Amino acid sequence: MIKRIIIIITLIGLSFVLLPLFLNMEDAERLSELSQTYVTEGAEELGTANLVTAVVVSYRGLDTLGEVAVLFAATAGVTLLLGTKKKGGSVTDLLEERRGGSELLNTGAALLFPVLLLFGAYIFVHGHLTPGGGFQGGVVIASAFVLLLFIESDREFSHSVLHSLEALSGAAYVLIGLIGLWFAAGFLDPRFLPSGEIGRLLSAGAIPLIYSLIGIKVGSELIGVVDSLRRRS
Amino acid sequence: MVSPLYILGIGLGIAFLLPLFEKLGKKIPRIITLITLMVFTLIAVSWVVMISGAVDKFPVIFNTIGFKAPFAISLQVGLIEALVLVMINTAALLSGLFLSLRKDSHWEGKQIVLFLTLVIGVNGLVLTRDLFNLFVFLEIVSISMYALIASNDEKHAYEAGFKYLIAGSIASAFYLIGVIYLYRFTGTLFIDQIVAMDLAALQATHPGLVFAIALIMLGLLIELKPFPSNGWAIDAYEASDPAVSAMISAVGASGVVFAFYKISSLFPPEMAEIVVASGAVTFVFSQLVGLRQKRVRRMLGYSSVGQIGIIVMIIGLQRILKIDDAQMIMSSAIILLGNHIFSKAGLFWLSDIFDQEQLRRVRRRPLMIVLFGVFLGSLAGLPPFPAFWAKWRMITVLAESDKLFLIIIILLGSLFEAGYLFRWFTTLLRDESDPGDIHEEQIPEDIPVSSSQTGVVSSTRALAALAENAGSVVEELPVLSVEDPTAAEKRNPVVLAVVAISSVIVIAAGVLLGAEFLRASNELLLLIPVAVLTAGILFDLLHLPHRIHLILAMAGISFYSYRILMGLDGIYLVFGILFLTGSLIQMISLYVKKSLHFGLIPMITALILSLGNLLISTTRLGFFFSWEMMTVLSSLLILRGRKASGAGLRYLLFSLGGAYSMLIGLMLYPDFSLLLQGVRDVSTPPVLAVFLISIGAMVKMGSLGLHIWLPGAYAEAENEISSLLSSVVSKAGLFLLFVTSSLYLIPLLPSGNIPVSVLLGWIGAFTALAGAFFALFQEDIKYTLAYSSMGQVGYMLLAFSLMTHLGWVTSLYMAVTHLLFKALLFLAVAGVLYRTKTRMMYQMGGLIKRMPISFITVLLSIIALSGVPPLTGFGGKWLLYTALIEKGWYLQAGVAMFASAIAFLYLFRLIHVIFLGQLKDEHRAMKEAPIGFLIPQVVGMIVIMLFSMYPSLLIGPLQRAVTPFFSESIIWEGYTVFSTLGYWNGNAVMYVTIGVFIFPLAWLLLMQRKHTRMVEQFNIVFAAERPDRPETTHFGYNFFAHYRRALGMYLTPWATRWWTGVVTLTDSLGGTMRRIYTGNGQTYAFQIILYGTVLLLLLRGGF
Amino acid sequence: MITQLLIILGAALILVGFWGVLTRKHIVKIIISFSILDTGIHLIMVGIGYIKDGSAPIIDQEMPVSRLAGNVVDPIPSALVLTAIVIGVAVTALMLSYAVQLYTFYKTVSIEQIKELKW
Amino acid sequence: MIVVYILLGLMMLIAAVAAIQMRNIVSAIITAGVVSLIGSILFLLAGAPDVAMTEAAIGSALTTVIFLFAWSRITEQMKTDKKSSEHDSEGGSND
Repeated sequence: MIKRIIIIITLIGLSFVLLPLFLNMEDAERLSELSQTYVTEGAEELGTANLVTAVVVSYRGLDTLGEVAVLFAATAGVTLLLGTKKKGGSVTDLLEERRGGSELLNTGAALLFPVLLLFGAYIFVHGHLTPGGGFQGGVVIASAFVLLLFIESDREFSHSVLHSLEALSGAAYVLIGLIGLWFAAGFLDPRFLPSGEIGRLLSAGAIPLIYSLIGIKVGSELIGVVDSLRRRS
Repeated sequence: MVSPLYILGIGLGIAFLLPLFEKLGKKIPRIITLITLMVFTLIAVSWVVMISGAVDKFPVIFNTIGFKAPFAISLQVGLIEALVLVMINTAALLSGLFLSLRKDSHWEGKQIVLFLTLVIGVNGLVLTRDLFNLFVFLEIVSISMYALIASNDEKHAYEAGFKYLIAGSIASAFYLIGVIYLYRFTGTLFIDQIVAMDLAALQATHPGLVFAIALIMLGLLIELKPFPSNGWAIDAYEASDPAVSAMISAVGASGVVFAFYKISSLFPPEMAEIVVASGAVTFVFSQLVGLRQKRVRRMLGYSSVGQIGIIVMIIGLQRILKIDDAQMIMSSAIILLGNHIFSKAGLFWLSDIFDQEQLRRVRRRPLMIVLFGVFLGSLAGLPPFPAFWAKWRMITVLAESDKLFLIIIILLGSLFEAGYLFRWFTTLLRDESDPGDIHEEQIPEDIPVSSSQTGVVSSTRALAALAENAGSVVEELPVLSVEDPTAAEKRNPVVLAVVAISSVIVIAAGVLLGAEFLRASNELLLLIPVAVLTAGILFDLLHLPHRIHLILAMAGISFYSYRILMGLDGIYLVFGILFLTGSLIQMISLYVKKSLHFGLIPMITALILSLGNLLISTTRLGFFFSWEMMTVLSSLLILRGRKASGAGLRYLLFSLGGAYSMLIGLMLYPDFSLLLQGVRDVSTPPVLAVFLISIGAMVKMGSLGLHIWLPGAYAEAENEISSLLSSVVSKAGLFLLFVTSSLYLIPLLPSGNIPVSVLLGWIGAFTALAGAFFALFQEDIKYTLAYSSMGQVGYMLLAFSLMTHLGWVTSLYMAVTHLLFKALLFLAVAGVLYRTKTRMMYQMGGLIKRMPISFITVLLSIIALSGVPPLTGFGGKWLLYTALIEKGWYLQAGVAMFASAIAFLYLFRLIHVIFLGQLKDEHRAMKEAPIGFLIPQVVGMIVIMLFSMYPSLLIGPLQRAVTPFFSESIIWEGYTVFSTLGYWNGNAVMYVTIGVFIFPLAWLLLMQRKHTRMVEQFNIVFAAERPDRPETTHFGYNFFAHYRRALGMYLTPWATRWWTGVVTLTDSLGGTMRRIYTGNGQTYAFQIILYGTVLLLLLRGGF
Repeated sequence: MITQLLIILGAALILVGFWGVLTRKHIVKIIISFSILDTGIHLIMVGIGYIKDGSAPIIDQEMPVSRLAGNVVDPIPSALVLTAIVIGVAVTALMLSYAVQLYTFYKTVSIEQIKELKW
Repeated sequence: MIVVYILLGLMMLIAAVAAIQMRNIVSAIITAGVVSLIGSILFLLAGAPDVAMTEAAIGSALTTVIFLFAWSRITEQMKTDKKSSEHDSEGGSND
C-alpha cells in the first residue's frame, strides 16, 4: 500500500511540474509559419489535395521512410523472437480447436476478402486526394488476411510471395527516393513525375506511387507480424 | 562529397532486400551487410578527409526533397558528425566481422536485418537535424536493440529485453510529448532554427517551454542510463549475447549520446547543470556499484553506464563553460567516446571468446593478455591510451574553471573503475597456485598475542573483501583447468584478429593523440617508452630469443641514458644516474633467464625509460604522463609474479590513487613547470596542493600509512623486479619531493611558522621505525627485505625534510647507497632463492659453504645497510645524525637511532639464519648462484668499497648538486669531511675498523685454537639443534617472538586497519547502492518516472 | 477550447497509462497501459495541431486553395501522429512477443516473478 | 460541440480506467480497443481524418487483434502446462 501511495505522490508531482504544459493551452488562432507555407504553397508545389499526405510523403518523407523501417524492424524482431526454432517448448496450434468455421463464415469471408483488398488498394492509391494513405490501406489489406486467419487457422500464407512483395516494394520505395535525388531536387522528391492537376488520380508526381508502395510494404509487414504472433512455437 | 542520404537510402534499401538475398544463399546476406558497413565507413572516412582539408566550409546541410531546412528534413555533416560516424561504423563493421567469424556463428536471417537497421538508425541519429526525425531514428535503433537483446534465445535475455522495452517506451513517451510542445511553442522542429531563436523571450510568453525542452532532454537522458534508473540496461548488458551487448554499448549508446549532444544546444544553463550532476552521479556511483560485481558482463555493463555518464557530464559542461573551454572539453568527450566504443566492444568480444573456448585463465596466452591489457587500460584511462589524454584535457579545463569538485569526482570514479577492471585482469592472469590473496606475510602465530595484535598476523584478512572478490570474479565462467586439452582446436585466430584490430585502433589513436598533446611542449621524446613497449611486445610475440632481446634493450637504454645524462646537471643528474645506471646494472641479472619471458624485457625497458623521462619532462602533462607510465608498467611487472595478483592490484590502486592525488595538486598549482625548471621563488601555493603532491610522492616511497601496497609488491614480484622496484623505482617519489621542494617550506598551519616539511620529517622518522619493526618479525626473506626498503626510504624522507644543505646531501647520499646495497641484497637473495626454491628463512641455513660469494655480498650489504663502520651506511648515518642535530631535531634523531638499532637485529638474522647454522639435507648438492646474478653483485661490491674508502667521490658531486639550493655546510680536507659538529674520514674509519676487527680476530684464532674441535657440518652436536622437520623447531623460526610479546600494542597495524576500513566501507556502500536494482521491471519503470519527476522539480526550482 | 480539452484528456490518459504501468502485475495489462499512454500522447498531439474552427487540410470544392489558410488544422502534427501511431503498434507487437516468450520461459505473467537478474 | 467532446472524453477515460482495472484480460484488451476507437472519433471531430483513420485501423483494430493473438497464445500454453501438471494446479492465474 505504501508503494501505491508513493506512486500516487510521484505521479501527482509529475503532473504538478508539467502543469504549464497542460493548462492555458488555447486553440491556436493561426497556423505556424511553417505549416502556413505548407498549406499555401504545398498544393501548388506538389499537387496534392490532401496536405497531410504532402507532409507525410514529401516534406517529412524521411520520417515516413524511417517509419517504414521501424515497422520493418519490428516485424523482423517479432519473427526473431517468436521464430520457428525456439527452445520454448512445443505448443500445438492455438486456434486448432476452432479450425474450420461455419459454412456461412467461410462464404462471407471469401466474399469479403477481395472487397477488403480492393478497398485497401483504393485507400492508398487515393492517399493524395482523400484521407488515408499507405498505412491505412496497408492495414486494411492486412485485415483481409487476418480475416482469413480467423476462419482457417491452419492456413499458411505463401511466405516467399509475401517476403518478395515486402522486400521489393521497400526497395522500390528507396529507389524512387534516389531517383528524386538524381533527377529532381532531392532525395524522395516526387516531382520527377509531372504534378498534374489537383484532384485527379494521376497527379501529385510520384506521391501515389510512393504511397502505394508503402501500402504494399506495410500491408505485408503487418501480415508478417500477425502471422508470427499466431503461429505455434 | 558523398551525400549522407546514400547511407540512409542505400542502407535501408539493402536492409529491405536482405530477406530476398537470403534465398540466394545463406551466407550472402552476411557478405552484403559487411560490404554495406564497409561502404558506410568509407563514406564517413571520406568526409573526415574532406572536412579536415577545408574546415571553414563545414558543416554542410543536406536537404531532402529539394526544400530548404525548416521546410523539409535535413541532415548535417560536420567534422564532429563525420568523426563519430567513422568510429561508429568501424565498430559496427568489426562487430559484423566478429559475429560472422566467431565459432558456431548463427548470424543470419533477422539478426542481420536488425543489425543493419540498428546501424542505419544510429547513422540517422547522428546526421539528422530534425527533432521528430530524431525520434523516428531513435525508435529504429531502440526496436532493433529490443529484438537483438533476446536473439540468443536465453531465458534471462527475454527478461532483460522486456525491462529494456519498458524503460525505452517510457523514455520515448517523454521525448514525444516534449517534441510536440516544442513545436507548439516554436513553430518548427528544425533544431538550428530553434537554437537561433531567443528562447529566453519565448520562455516569457510560453512558461511551458523549458519543460518541453526538459522532457526531450529527459527522454534521451533515460536512454543514456543515468544512475539510479538504469537497472534495466545493466540487465541487458549482462544477459544478452556479448556480441550484441558490444553493439548496444558501442554503437547504440554512442548514437544516443550524439543525439543528446545535438539537443544540448537547447538547454538553458540550469538544465545543463542538472545534466552535469546527473552525469557525475552516474559516473561515480556506477563505478562504485561495479566494485561489488562478480559477474563479468554485468561488471562491463556498469562500466559502460559509467563511461556514458562521464560523457553526459561533459555534454552538460560544454553548455556552461566559456566557448573555448567548451570546444576543448567537447573534443575530450569525442575521444572518450571513441575510447569507450572500441575498448568496451573489445572486452565484450573477449568475454565471448572466453565462453566459447571455455577458458578460465589466460596466463599462458600472450596475445589474449595483451588484448585484455590494452582494453582494460584504455577504459581505466591509463597512458598511453586515448582516455588518458581526454581525461587530462578535461581536467585541465575543469581546473581552469575552478571546478575542483568535478575533478575529484572524475578521478574517484576512475579509481573505482580501475579497481574492478584490474581485479578482473589479475584474476585472469592468476596462476593456479595463486590464492588470489593480497599477500601472505608469514608471521608465526604460535605465541599468545592479544586480539589487537593478530592484525599483523593476518593482514591477509586486511583487504579480505577485495581479495574475496578477486577470487570469484570469474566464478561463473565454466570451470576448467588452465588449458583445456581441446582448447587448441577451439581457438579461432580469425576472431582474435578482429579483436586485435580494435585494440590496434585504440593504441594507434592513443599514440597519435599523445603526439598531438606532447608536440605542443616539444616533449615527443616522452613517447619512447610506448614505442619501445610496442616493439618489444611484437618481438616477444614473434619469439625473438630472450638474450638477443635483452642485449638489444640494454643497448637501447645505454644509448638513451648517454643522450639524456649529457644534458642534465645538479640533482637531475644525480637522479639520472640513480635511475638509469642503477637499473641498467640490475638488468644484467636477467641474463640468467634462458627462455622467453613474455613481456618482461619490453616492460622493464619501458619502465626504465619512463623513469628517465621524468627527468626530461618540462610540463605537468609530460611529468604526469611519465609518472603514470612508470606506475602502470611497474604494476604489470609485479603481476608477473606467481602469486602476485593481489599485490599487483593493490600496488596499482595505491599508485593510481597517489598519482591522482598528485594530479589534483599539480592542477591547483599552475606554475608547476616553472618549479620543475628549478625556479624557487614561486608564488605561495595552496597548502592543499602541497599535501596532495606530497601524498603522491609518499605513496610511491611507501611512507608509513601509505605503505600497505609495499610488502606484497616487493615480496611477490619476481626477484629481479623486486630488486628494481625497491632500489630504483621507489626513489621516484624522492625525486618528486626534490623537484617540488620549495612547496614544503610553506607553513603547515595558517598561523604558526612550522613548515610542512616538519610533518614530512616525522613521517619519515616513523616510517624508518615501522619498517624496521615490521621487518623484524618476518620469516619470509623477501618480506624482510621489503620492509627494510620501506624503512630505508623513510630515512631519506627524514633527511630531505630537514631542508638544509647537509640534510639534502644526506638524503641523496642514502638514496645512492641504498640503491647499491639493496640491489646487492635482493640479487644475492635472488640467487639463494633461485637455488633453494623457498623464501622461508627457517628452511635455509648453512649456505655459507655452498654460496660463498652470495654470503660475502649479503654480509657486505648488511654492514653497509645497518650503518656500522666502516662501510657507506656508516657515512649515511653519520651525516644523518649530524644533520638532525645541527637542525635541532633531537627527537627525530632519537627515533632514527632506535630504528637503526632494530634494523641491525633483522639484518643480523639474514646472515645468521640463511648462511650459518645447519645445512638442510636438500641443499647439500647446491651450487653457487648463476653468474648473471653474481656479476652485478661484484660490481656493486666494488662500488660500495670505493665509496666507503673515498666518500668524497660520492659526497662531492652530491654536494655540488645541492649547492644551488643551500649554502654549503660541509668542508673537505683531503678525504676528511668537516661539518659543524665533527669530521669523518672514510679512509681512517676503514683502517680503524679493520684494525679493531683484525686484532680480536687474531686474538681469537690464537687463543681459542686449542679449545676448538672441528666437527663435520652434519654432526648433530653442532649447535645442538634438530636439523630437520618440523621447521618450527628450527632455531631461526620465530626468532624475535619475545620482542613481539614485549612490544605488544605498538605493533598494531593501524594503517592496515584504516585501509581495510576504507575498502570495507566503499565495498559495503557499493553493496547497499546496488540494492536498488531489485530486478523488477516495474520498479525500474517507477525509478525512471521518479527520476524524471525529481529532475523536473529541480528545474522548476530554477525558474 | 478544443485544444485545451484534448490536452487535458490526453494528460489524463497518460496518467492512467503510467498508473497502469506502475501498478499492474500482469504483463499484458502493462502492455495495455502502454497503449493507453500512447493514445493519450496522440490526443495531445492532435490537440496541439488544432486551429480554431479548422477543418481537415484537404482541398476540394468547398475548400479551394485560396481559403485554406486560417480554415484548416495544422497538417504537421497530423503527420507526426500518423508516424507515432505506427511506431506505437510496432513497439506493442514487440512487447507482446516478449510477453509470450516470457510466459514460455518463466511460466508466469506476473512481472513480480520475473526478476532473476538483479544487482 | 463541446459537449460531445466532453462526453466522448469521459467515456474514453472511463474505458481506460476500466481496461486497467478489469480482471479479465480479454475484456481489458477489447476495452482498450474501445479507448482507441473513441479517440479516433475525437480525431475526426478535431479535423484530422487521416489520423482518425489510422487510429481506427491500427490503434484500435490491428492492435486489438495482435493483443488477442498474443494472449490466446499465452492461454493456450497455460492450458497445456496445466494439463501436464494436473495435480498441483491451483486455478486461475489470470491476474
